[in-house]
Amino acid sequence: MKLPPRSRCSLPPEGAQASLGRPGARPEAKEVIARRVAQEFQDGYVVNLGIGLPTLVPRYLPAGMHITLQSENGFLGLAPLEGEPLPGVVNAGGQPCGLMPGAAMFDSAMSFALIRGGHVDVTVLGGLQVDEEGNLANWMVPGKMVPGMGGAMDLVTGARKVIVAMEHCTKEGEPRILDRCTLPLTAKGRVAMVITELAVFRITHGEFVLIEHAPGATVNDVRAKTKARFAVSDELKTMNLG
Amino acid sequence: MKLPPRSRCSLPPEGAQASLGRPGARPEAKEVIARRVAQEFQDGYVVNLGIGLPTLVPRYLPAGMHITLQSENGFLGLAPLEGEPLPGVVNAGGQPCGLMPGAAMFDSAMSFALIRGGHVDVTVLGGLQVDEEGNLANWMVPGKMVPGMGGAMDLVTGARKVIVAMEHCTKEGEPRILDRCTLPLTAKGRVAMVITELAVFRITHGEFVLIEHAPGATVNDVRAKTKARFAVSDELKTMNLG
Amino acid sequence: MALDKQVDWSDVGPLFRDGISVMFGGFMGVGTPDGLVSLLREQGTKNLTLIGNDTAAPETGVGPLISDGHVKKVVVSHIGTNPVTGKKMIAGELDVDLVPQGTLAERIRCGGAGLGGVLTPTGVGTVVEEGKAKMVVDGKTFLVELPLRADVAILKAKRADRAGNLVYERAARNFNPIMALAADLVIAEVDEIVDVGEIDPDLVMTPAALVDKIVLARRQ
Amino acid sequence: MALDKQVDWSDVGPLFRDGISVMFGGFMGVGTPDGLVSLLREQGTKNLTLIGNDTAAPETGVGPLISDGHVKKVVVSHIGTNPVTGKKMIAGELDVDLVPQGTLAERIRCGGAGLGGVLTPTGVGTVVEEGKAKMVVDGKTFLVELPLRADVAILKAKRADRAGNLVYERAARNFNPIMALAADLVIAEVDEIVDVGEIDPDLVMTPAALVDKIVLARRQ
Repeated sequence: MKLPPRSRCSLPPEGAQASLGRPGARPEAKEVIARRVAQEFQDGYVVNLGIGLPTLVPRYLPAGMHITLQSENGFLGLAPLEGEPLPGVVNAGGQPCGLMPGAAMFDSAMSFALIRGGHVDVTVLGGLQVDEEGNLANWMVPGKMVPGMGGAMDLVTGARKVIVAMEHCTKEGEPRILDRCTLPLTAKGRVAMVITELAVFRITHGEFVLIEHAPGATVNDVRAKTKARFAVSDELKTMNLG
Repeated sequence: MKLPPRSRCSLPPEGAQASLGRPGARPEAKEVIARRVAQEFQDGYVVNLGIGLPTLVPRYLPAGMHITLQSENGFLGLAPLEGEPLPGVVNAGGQPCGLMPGAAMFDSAMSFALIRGGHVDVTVLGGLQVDEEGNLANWMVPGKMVPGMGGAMDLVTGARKVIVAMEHCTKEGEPRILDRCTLPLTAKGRVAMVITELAVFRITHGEFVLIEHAPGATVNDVRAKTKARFAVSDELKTMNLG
Repeated sequence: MALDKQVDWSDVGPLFRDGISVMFGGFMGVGTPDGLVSLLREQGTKNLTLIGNDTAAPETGVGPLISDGHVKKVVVSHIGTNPVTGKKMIAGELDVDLVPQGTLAERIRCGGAGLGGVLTPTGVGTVVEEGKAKMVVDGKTFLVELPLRADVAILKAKRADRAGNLVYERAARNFNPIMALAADLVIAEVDEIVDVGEIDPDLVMTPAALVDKIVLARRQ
Repeated sequence: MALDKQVDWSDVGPLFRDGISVMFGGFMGVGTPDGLVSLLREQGTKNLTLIGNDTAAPETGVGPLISDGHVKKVVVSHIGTNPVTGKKMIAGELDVDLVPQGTLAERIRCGGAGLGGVLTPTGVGTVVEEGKAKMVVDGKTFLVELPLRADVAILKAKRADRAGNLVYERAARNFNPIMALAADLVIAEVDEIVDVGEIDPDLVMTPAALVDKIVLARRQ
């Protein structure tokens, strides 16, 4: 099977929503976020990563920690491409990738049985907006961008833990963490954590709680850039990015 | 894998309903029925046969006609056992069997996707009772026998054509073709044909029509042993068993 | 992936507690993990709810568990081949929930796939519809059948790698793959354990991510 | 089984009529039968309804069919990688029905498995729920999603035997196996055709009984 000229596909399925609104992102912000997300992973986790920033996370895992990446197009055991592309070995963006030893391939019904059935421990996705009820909007901007939800709605609905990894504000400086999402939702009340370069929030029992802030930042700095009500954890910490 | 001592299982899953009430069956009646059922098959058909009488049908197929037998425990391409039993190669009764070249194995969800989804052209099952609305009862006798429906309800509901192959009367001489089934139904209005040693009925658009009778029998003979109202086809024929 | 999920038989026993629900692979005992069934017997586990295709025969598949009184309830499509099941049911010693085979497969799949239920035409107009919601779609009536899950699934496979990828043999596959999705703890008894990477990814029938423990079948 | 389902490319053309609905395997074009897509283009088939995961890119997968105006409607989970789809949608030249990917898979599976629908939590509280029935099961809300079928399914497999048993390669499997269940006519484009009996029954991914025609992919 000859591979189609996939390099011309500039935006892979989840790429559209994940990368939207973040063209001017400073590399440091992305790195900070990815490093902090990595701390949420545990040995043996099955993880689905949205395209863009979330795919940076594995490089910050501690040595010896093994996770299994699920790819919604139908397999477990996604790995970086090494050597020549192999027929049919592509990620959910259609780009050539590798397979871990012990990988397993399956069809789309099984792929989403895994996703919807709680067999994915964590999904990390980009967001356009998150609100204090744990709602996420990341799949369309009416009148501007209607890429389709792809697998995002199933992932956010079905993964055991949903982490939104995004820059704190839009490139225009507008808060993305709101009292109420204004964009069409991807799923209702499913976000467990929001990790930005400025702050880490946990959402439990419908309560939005600030648990960490960036080194050098204050709670007031976070408030100034956040349009959601949030509680401050008794154990508020500074993000450890070492 | 060592095969469990399956020879002690006297009644395979569909066996209970298929063989019930027919212990005194004359071998000729069974042969007549099986021969007549075979005439309903076409080259390339996918067929699921209930245990008992229906399994005799393939031996009466014309030379050169190929059908594929579906086995509800998870494969297409059931064949008679030749040589030693092979691990895991068993029919729906748990008995060792063979595989046709080109056989395909799958799980139970797929097996019933095929059955329920209309991918089985014909199913042939035994019956306890059939009524003039095309209802079939063949899975339990309250207070006497509750074997469970196994795959019978799905088969009768989902196969494209349902043929009931049974002796015309019970061993006590009671009609089995009734105006209304008195036993719990297997499925409602799904029987397309009833083939007995005495008569062949077709059920179309809710009409029960006698289309053939046994050589030497008359329509009145059929009426005497049938408790359902039926029309007589304009093209009434004598069963051709040559 | 790098985790080695093989455990000793002695590690498995403590995972079985009285009163648990157990999904078991197999069809007339073929594809049933005989060693795990024996273990449940040997350690005298009580009040089990068994979910699977059939109760096989008194000395086949899960039959011995029923004969010896370890089971309070079965959810199956067929009991006709095991007279002990019928006797215990009539004597009021065993609760029997009969489910059409295709519906049983779909309910287990729903339980494992995060689905709230499925609409099936099977059972409409029969006793199976009693107490169930119905829906009409395009003029056709369907029953709403609800998900099934279990505390533990016990599976039988031909081969596993150490991470838990499973390959089944012939018709011994049957209910095993869908049960791997639908239980909180999934234990597979296998005839052969190979190193990770020895099973071609295209040939894996149950992915390792679904399997918690693997145990090597005892030679019989 | 003994039927040889291999046909020539010239036999396939007449099977495609204007206005038909076509399910196509593939994910971003991987697993899409490029030869069958080209054939639909070459013979100028019009007013197609395409059902599949995505519209790939303008020159990949089913993209060219959209670019060249053969399509009146798509039912897909994603169009973001093909700007032509978006443009035609905005211009009112193309009807786009967006379905969450897991829901799309289940709807196709329902269509092929004789199920009247499925209850999924995906889309609850979003625009996806508009116009759909809801059911509450165990306190949780689900959408009732209905079956999808097509007139024709076009599949891509790595290998077939002459009877039509199919084997897919790696992630090129995706939607192909479930579409094989859900169309009135199923045509598979394959890289290799072998004799019946050469594929181990355990390794068959789509059974021959579901496949009507097989055609050998042209070397590119």
